[in-house]
Amino acid sequence: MNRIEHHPILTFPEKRTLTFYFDGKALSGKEGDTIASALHAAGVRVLGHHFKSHRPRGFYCAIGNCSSCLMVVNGVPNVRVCVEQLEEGMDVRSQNDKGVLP
Amino acid sequence: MRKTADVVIIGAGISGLAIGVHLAKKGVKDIVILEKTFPGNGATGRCGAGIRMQWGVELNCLLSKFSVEYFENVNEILKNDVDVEFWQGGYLIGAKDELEAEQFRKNVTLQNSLGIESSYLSPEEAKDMMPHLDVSHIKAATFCGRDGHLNPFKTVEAFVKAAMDLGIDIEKNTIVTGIEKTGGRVSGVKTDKGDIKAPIVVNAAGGWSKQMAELAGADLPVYSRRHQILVTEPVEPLQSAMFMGFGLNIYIQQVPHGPFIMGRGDADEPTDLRMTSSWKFLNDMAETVTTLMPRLARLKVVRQWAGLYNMTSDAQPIYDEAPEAKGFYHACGFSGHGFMLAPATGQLMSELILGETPSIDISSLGIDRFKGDMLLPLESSVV
Amino acid sequence: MSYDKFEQTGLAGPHEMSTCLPSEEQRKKGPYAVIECFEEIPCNPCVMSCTFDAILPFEDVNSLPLVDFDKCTGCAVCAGICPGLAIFIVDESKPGDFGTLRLPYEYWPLPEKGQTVMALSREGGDVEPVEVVAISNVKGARTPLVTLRLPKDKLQDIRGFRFLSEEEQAALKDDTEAEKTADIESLESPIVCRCEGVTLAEIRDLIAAGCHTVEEIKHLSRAGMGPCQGRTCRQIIMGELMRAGIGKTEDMPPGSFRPPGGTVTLGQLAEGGDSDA
Amino acid sequence: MRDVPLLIIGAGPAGLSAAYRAAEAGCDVLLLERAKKIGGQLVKQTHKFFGSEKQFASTRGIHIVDILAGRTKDLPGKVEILTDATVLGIYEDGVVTADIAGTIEKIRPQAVIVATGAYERTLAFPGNDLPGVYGAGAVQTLMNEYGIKPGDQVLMVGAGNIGLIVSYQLMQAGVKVKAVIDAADRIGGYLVHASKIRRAGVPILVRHTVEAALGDSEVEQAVIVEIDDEWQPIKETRQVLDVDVICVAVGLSPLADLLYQAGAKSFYISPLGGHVPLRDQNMMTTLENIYIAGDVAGIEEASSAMVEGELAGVAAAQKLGYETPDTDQLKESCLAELRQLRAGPTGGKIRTGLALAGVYS
Repeated sequence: MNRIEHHPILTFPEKRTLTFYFDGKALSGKEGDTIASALHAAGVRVLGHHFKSHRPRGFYCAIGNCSSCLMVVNGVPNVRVCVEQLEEGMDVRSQNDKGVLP
Repeated sequence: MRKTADVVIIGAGISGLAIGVHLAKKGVKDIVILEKTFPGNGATGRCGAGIRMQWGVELNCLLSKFSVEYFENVNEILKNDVDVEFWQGGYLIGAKDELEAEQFRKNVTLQNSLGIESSYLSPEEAKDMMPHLDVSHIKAATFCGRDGHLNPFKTVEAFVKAAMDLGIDIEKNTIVTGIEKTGGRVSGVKTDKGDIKAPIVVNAAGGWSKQMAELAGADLPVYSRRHQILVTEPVEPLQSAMFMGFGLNIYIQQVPHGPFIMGRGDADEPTDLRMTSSWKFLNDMAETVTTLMPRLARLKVVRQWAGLYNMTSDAQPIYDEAPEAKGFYHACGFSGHGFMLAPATGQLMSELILGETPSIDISSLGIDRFKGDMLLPLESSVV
Repeated sequence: MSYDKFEQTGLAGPHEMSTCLPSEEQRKKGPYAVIECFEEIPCNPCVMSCTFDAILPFEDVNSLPLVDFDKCTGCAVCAGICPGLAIFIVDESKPGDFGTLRLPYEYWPLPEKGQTVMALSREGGDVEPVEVVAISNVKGARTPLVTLRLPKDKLQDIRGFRFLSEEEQAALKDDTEAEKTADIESLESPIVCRCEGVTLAEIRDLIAAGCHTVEEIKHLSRAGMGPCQGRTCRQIIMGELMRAGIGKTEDMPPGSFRPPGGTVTLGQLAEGGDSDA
Repeated sequence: MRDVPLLIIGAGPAGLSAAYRAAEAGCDVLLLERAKKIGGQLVKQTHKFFGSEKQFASTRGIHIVDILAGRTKDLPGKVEILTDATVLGIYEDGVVTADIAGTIEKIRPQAVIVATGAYERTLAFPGNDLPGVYGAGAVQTLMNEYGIKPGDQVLMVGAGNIGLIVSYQLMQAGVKVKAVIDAADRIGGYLVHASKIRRAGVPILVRHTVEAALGDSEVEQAVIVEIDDEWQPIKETRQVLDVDVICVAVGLSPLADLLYQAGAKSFYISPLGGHVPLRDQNMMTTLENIYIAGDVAGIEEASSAMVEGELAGVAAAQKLGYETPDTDQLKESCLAELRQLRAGPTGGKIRTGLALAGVYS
């Protein structure tokens, strides 16, 4: 777990735990997380592979600018997970191609 | 920049480049192409780069057939290995109503008579070919599997390479400021980078061809209209053929790289050389496409942009020498089809300039047709 | 160009320190503030905060703070508000070999009174174990201040502390000496356009081939055509053009920016298509 | 189609300040923010601000958001703030389209203030796309918004204010910072920040660059090297650091996409971070009634962004006919504040940039 438990300036109030699925495996995140932050908290940084270079992909900007964090969420490809809110039961999958339209 | 040339071509779009390459292949030396920005930055780099042989008038069928065959062998012809991404997935053209379906029957008969293997399809047959198409909106369709589309940037690159290999000078970032005449004949071109003496000047300036003609004191009955287009995020292959509808007012293709490119026409678009974008186009385009292809509703738009159609009143090109200035040739008024006609344009214009017998009879594409009642039958198969 | 050592290291040296310390006489009368702020930046909370007018009035917001040590009481209000955490309160007025240092501390956890910690130099180097004698625990804008009991001769050398219980943190140079031979040259070319997977080598080849604008490079490489619309690659490409000696001027074109400026689906657009303009 | 007098794009320090001043003059404001909460980058700023009282010096950025938002209430003009609202385009007919919580809306404002901020620049080095190579903003977002550590061991690339501050924040979150490096031959950020992280034992290496990120699927190591006067690596000085995060803090560029699309003239002005829209004394661009404020007008500190926002807010409201007897005086005092903030040696870069842009007197 990579969550900050104590901080000299900030407080992170306890939030509801949300269960979601990453490539079929159940993981837990917190209410208020984005998909990317929940994955990071669970130690997942490789979000997929680029469709052309096949190199591993993680996010770079975390605020929806760089489009480096595209994943398949509930069957929809090319979702920018750094700005997509985590929801209970979400099915999140690595994207290694250009994405197949549902 | 050189001071004299045998031929100066204004515009390094696909038409100007093709004309230059064809002239050079026929042995013309000292060709200069003047380009105000860089090759392909005008309508060429902004178009859908589709090519189809399914037309409603004979001449267009013949011109585009020439071009399809050319692009099928483009690397051999241009003697380089640039991959122009010619994707021959065919064009599926949908008829909106009975009237259009009736016209399509005639079109297919005409096309088949010219050796173009197109076929007339029922909506159900169209559905088999393109499952994500809601065929309740079409009455019939036609299809030709040799039609397709190219990557316009790569096509320009291939022509630029060929032009340079043939010794043609392409002057980028050069603005034509005047056209010199001596005794009714063109004698040179003035630019912001210097002047060039030349007995032959070709106007291949696309959207700006009327302005270039004016510099030569020539009247050119064309006008430019903005057309808009959009591209989506890439997705895995879904659609092989270009889908098009005239009454439906759409063309939409998925390029080999994955994105969908789509456009539509709008009679309200400005005609003042503007290449800006409008929010209305996004709305209208989205409504049109999601009605016809509901599955694409989830597709994200990445960019919209615009280019200029250089229009004539019969929607067919002008290939001719200007009566007001001998040696000044027009290759313009392509009305949205300049890209696909470019190989034919190169061939025919080089023949016209060199006084050879044209490979295709283009006597009806002269500029005189706009003066009398010699206008061609209007091509209705346009978006 | 060469800079002061301070500007390269961030470490105040004898030259800087000579400008912010009181006289021998003044040191004896009570605690005082040492303001280690040696760069003119637009910032003035310290001077505004001092109720004793002990920090000389500023000419403008960029002025350097100077302490009138005759007026300074060492009350530490300024130390708690300084955004730069650059103010330390030193007290060497008591008899004996020891004095105190109050320093701003914004890490978790705070130490406890009486705890022994390792005193650190300005460079973060260990000096010696010392005792925490007081803590002001204020969350919010104010910064907690921790008071350390120090030998008088080290009062101007110690500016931090760490917990003794923590593992020794390996110094930079101890890291992986043996691996200095990493074969950089054989690595794949850096990615310039993440969306389209375009490499630096491809960009440099295009520039060498005569593509001298962002737009031309975009046409031929697809760099900038992806969903991010050039937000990652554009600056690198412009940098490469400048490195190649091409785009030095202020009017270097940035290439096109196309709407829409965010991701939006065709479905959303169609829904919102009320042509009521 | 929604008609509004003044549309402000971006609810960061500049946009919120602009909304306050415009509404104070009696102008109704629609303020659109792309993120799910307002404040822009302030929501990640756990450090106390510099500047003077007027720019909330000594208050932490995270607390300034509330102050700025609070000020926009109960004013003669009404400020409506919508979050999750991304502006898609400013079109030639004056219509602005926005994706507001998933719905496309069209807005017809009489004036627009673009306060969209900046985006992070990046660096080209082998392995620069490996997961674990993050922008400094991303690291801040993870830590300070979501309470998540980006990794355990960090190499910070860039010793400007952002690099120094984020290094400090990493340590506050309990993350080890192995080193801060910068290719320049001096520390670019405020030296008080540098001293602060030096005290915590973090080396700052100027004239150093990152040569590569190593690792199979994520960052495992970073290769750094000293560079010579020609900015070429001195190979003997190569070091390999065991890190799992390479944090890139090499500066920001104005996020001016909307303005280019709308056709605003701009210049490439390196000291301001890249292409910057031209503007007049009132922060109006070359497009009638379209204003800018904050980092989109040139990269500076949040303190000047707030003052620029106020100036743009007053000026735009005035242009639309919302004026008070104090209006001209208020504009003057904003200009005076800006001059003050940029007067010192650290403002030199900004002054140079603004002079190139022809807007500083």
